Amino acid sequence: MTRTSQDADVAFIEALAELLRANDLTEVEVMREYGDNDSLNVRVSRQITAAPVAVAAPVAVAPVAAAEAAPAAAPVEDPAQLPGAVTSPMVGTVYLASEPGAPDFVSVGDSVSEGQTILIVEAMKTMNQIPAPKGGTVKRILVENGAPVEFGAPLMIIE
Amino acid sequence: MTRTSQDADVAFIEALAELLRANDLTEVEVMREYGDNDSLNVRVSRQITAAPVAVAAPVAVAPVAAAEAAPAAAPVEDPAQLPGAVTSPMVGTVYLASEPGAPDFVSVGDSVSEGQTILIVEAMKTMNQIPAPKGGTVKRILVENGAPVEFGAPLMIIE
Amino acid sequence: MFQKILIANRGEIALRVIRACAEMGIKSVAVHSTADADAMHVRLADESVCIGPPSSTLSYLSFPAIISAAEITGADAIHPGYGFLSENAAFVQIVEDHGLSFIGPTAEHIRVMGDKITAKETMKALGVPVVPGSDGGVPDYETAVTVAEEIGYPVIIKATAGGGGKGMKLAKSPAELETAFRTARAEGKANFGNAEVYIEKYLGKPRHIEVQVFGDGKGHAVHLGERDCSLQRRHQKVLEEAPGPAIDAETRARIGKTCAEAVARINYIGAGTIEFLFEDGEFYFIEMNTRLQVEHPVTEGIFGVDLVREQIRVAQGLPLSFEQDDLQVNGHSIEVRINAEKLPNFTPSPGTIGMYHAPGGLGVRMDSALYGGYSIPPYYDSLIGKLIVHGRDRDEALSRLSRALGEIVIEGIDTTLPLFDALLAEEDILTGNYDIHWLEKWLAAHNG
Amino acid sequence: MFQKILIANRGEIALRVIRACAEMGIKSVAVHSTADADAMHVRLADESVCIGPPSSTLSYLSFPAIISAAEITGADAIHPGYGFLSENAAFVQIVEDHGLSFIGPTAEHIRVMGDKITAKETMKALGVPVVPGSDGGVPDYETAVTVAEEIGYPVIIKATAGGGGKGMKLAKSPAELETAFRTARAEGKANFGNAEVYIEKYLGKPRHIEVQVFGDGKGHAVHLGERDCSLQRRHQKVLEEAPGPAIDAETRARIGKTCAEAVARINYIGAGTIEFLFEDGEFYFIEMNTRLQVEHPVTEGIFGVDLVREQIRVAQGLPLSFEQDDLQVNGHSIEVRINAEKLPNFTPSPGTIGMYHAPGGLGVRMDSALYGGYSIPPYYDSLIGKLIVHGRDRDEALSRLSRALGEIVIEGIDTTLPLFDALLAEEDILTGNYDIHWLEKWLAAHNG
Repeated sequence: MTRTSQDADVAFIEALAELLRANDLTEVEVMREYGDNDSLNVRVSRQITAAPVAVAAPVAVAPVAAAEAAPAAAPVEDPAQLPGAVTSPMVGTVYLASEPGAPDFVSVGDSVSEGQTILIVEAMKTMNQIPAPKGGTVKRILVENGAPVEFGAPLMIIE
Repeated sequence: MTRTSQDADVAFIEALAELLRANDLTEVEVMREYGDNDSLNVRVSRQITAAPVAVAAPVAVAPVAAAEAAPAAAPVEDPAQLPGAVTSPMVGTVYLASEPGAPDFVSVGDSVSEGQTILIVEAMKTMNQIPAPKGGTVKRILVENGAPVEFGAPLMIIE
Repeated sequence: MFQKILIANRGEIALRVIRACAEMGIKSVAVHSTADADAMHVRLADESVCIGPPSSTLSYLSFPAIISAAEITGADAIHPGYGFLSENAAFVQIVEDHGLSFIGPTAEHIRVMGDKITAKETMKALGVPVVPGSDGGVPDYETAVTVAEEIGYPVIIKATAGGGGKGMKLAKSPAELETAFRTARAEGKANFGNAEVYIEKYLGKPRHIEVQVFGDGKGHAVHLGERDCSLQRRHQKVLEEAPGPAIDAETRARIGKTCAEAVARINYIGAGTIEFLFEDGEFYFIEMNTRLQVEHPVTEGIFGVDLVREQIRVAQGLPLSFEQDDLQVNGHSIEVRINAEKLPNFTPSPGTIGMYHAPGGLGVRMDSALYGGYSIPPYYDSLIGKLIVHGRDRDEALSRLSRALGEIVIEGIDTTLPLFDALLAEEDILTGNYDIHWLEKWLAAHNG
Repeated sequence: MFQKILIANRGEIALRVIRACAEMGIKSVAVHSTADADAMHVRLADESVCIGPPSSTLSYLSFPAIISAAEITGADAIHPGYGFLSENAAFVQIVEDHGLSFIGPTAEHIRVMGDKITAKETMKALGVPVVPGSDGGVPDYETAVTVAEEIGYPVIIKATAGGGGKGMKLAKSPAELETAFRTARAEGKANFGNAEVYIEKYLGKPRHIEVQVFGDGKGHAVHLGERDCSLQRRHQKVLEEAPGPAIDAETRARIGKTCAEAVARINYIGAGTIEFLFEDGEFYFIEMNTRLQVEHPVTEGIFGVDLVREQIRVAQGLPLSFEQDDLQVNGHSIEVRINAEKLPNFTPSPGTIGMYHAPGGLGVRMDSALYGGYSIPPYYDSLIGKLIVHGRDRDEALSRLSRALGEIVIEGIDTTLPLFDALLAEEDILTGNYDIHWLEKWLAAHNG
């Protein structure tokens, strides 16, 4: 490993910094191994001041997508904050179909209408049908069949 | 590890600092291993102030004087911080004269020369003569005869 | 044996139970509303589940939310803390119907003690002293004379249909009885259309003394002495101590034995508190709380035992870890309740804590879910901490309380801490000379 | 009676003494260097005096600075804490010459116990067991055989002029004695020019057991049992507990009585600790500390008394507030020392504290001068806090320690806290099976 790699490092960190600024992030942490005895750990953070910062919700989608592509990057996605998120109105267990073997209520890509049952949350042996809060297309299903969910947990993205 | 690599390190850190400033960051942390016994950990941080406020030190004297005139006002004067302050080198009791009835060593307005006794601090029955640290004029005497003083307490202002 | 306990509560009592679980090697599950996502009990539990929005009805009081949380986390048992669902018989039934253990008494015991009249009848039948009275209407003055003689003066004559102080007349001596009897009847008739009255022993300056009992559910029970909780404001306890300044060892043994035997006879399981008014050496049953009390730490202080650990033990069918003879009073303990309230009117004062600094050193225990930077949500009880001190005797405990109060820092909100500094300057507090009216009178005199 | 006490110390022990003063209604004066202007002891004392620059020599160790501070504040007495001037006979003399009281033993007792040889001779004469040995040079092998028989094997032969392990030979049995004796003589001759050797009992795996004594200066003294402080790193205690896992009630009573009688006979006044090596049921005197120990809280934990309060009492000529029979062991206490040090090398780690959160709840005591935002100066000892837990038995205390460790938050610096989590995973620690070499060996094995 040569010292000249420092230039590469600086360029790398600079890229991260620009990425931060451009995306209005607060922190990026990178742990990079280039091979034996050759590794780089970087944490870049940025204080977002109280100064008026126009943060339109849709803009946030871009860095989130980026974060998915590079799982090592820092800020964890919170799908509950995404537009179109349907969150669980209760704590319980999710069922995507009305009974074992039956087809799922909805699949990604389906069009749904407002009030249509999209899944079931079971709480205290009661099957609670969860309706779509609005019509749209199922973009993502964020829970697996049989998974436990908390109150407020994101279930689906319908846009 | 050679000394010459320090230049590289400094350049590297300087680059980080510029990067911080250019990108309005608050902190960069780098842990870099270049191989056996060759590693570099750097954390560069930068405080982002609320708004640019020009505070020149001498300006602070004016509000202090104002504070004296209006005792209810906030920042308490610390005479030990004034230029020309002579502070107590020990905890003890101050005597302004060599014995009761004798004239005071110095009075406000007197010219004193470096090393001249300006007062006594008694500690454990020992009379410690305190010399003027430099020549000048006695501007203020900040302690009363017989008063207890802490280490570092301001005794006089000699300018 | 329990592997995992869900705590259906929040704040300092949730923390209290989590601590006992941790010391017993049992995993803990915190449940929380969205308003409590950053709460200390969430941070310190092994797992946490968000169970609903801020409203208690939809979170900490929601049966389905709590049962579901227990089911999805695989908890074996639920500890209810105090308040919320701790004395809800229907909840206990549902917990058990779902194959989970409830850490507390049976639904039946909660039901019996939750009804004041049934509770009093049950306790009386079990030999626990109740306020002596006519046991129903007194038809005429002659009967009133007989009943009053039996009870002993002073007595109070109350309209059966009465309330709010109307139709209540005091007779301090036989000479006052006739006037009191006839006036109470007249007021009852005039105000409630019913002249029937009953007679009870009148208590002028009682203390609130409560006896801690513990049953194993198998006919065995012990008592852990008493607490004096007379210092109350609007029926809210403010400062509690054990042992009671007015109770001697013989009295403690006597009432303790009565209470332990009573709960043993009904196979009571877990912690319970039998509350009494106490005057002139006699106890008069008020009610029984079938749960852990807020002020349980003063009892822990003088007996050196962990009451939550015992609750968990007996809920698993284990015996108590001590016998009556193991329980010897050791010194004196005092608890003060620190509320997020602004004096002098005790106005709720939620908000964000700046610095929080707990008192330390010998004989000082702090039970609090506060931490620096924590935001106290406005939705729940204002109790934010309990300072409990222990000393070899009451004077040492009082000195320690005063010293520890001087160390606490809770920045950013108003608290009831200054009240305790003021109380510790009162001769009556220093000598233990107070009754259930003392604090209200003192507050009226000092806030007027 | 003392009206005002100056505490010639800093950190948690200064706070400890300030707390005792506050509880006794005595005013406290903190002294501090310029580096400690923001320290907790300065904040909590009734008055404070800056006595010098950061260097201890010019502040906490300066006789004139401390005496002057006492004089200008009108203090009656000086409490030295531990370390600094606490065992300085000359300082005690000067305190008394200035008409002030020293809260501790007399200059003479400090002097006697400060010299290892005089201390050992004094203790031996007072009936305290010391390491048996030849009491001087052993001229020839025949004498060595006799002496070794008397002492009992194993024995160690040491060159009188030796040091650093040279000229030290172990004989585990009579068969090994001759070789050991001759080799030690030869090494003594070769290395130090002196062949003379002496013989002592060899202790292979001793524990460090110390007995807490308290004298009233009038020929009366009590003991407060023992502490096991065997877990040491470079002769620094790391974890202490009471009672000692290897000491039973009978052994405690026996060595305690011996120690109390010894200090009573010399009219010892105040707190003292007699340190022993303990092996195979026998005690061997090491030294006596004529002051409060860092680890005194574990003794306070099991006896429920305030040792600083007693120090202040006897310094005023009052009797102790308890008799020997009042002192019954109650449960088990463990203390861990939290140092501002970075593991694994225990590198000092001064700096600014971010958040500080103390553990709370039942049976947990925190003695610390930390607070959120405090800057630990680099000039002094690295001890920043002591966590002391109490339980009904050793297992309960260990569980509580583990639980409490999980609650402490000390941000901004490195501490020795992770060490204790690791120790609590060790079977030997859980069973109390350790000696004075255990921790060093464990650290070597885990840091290698």
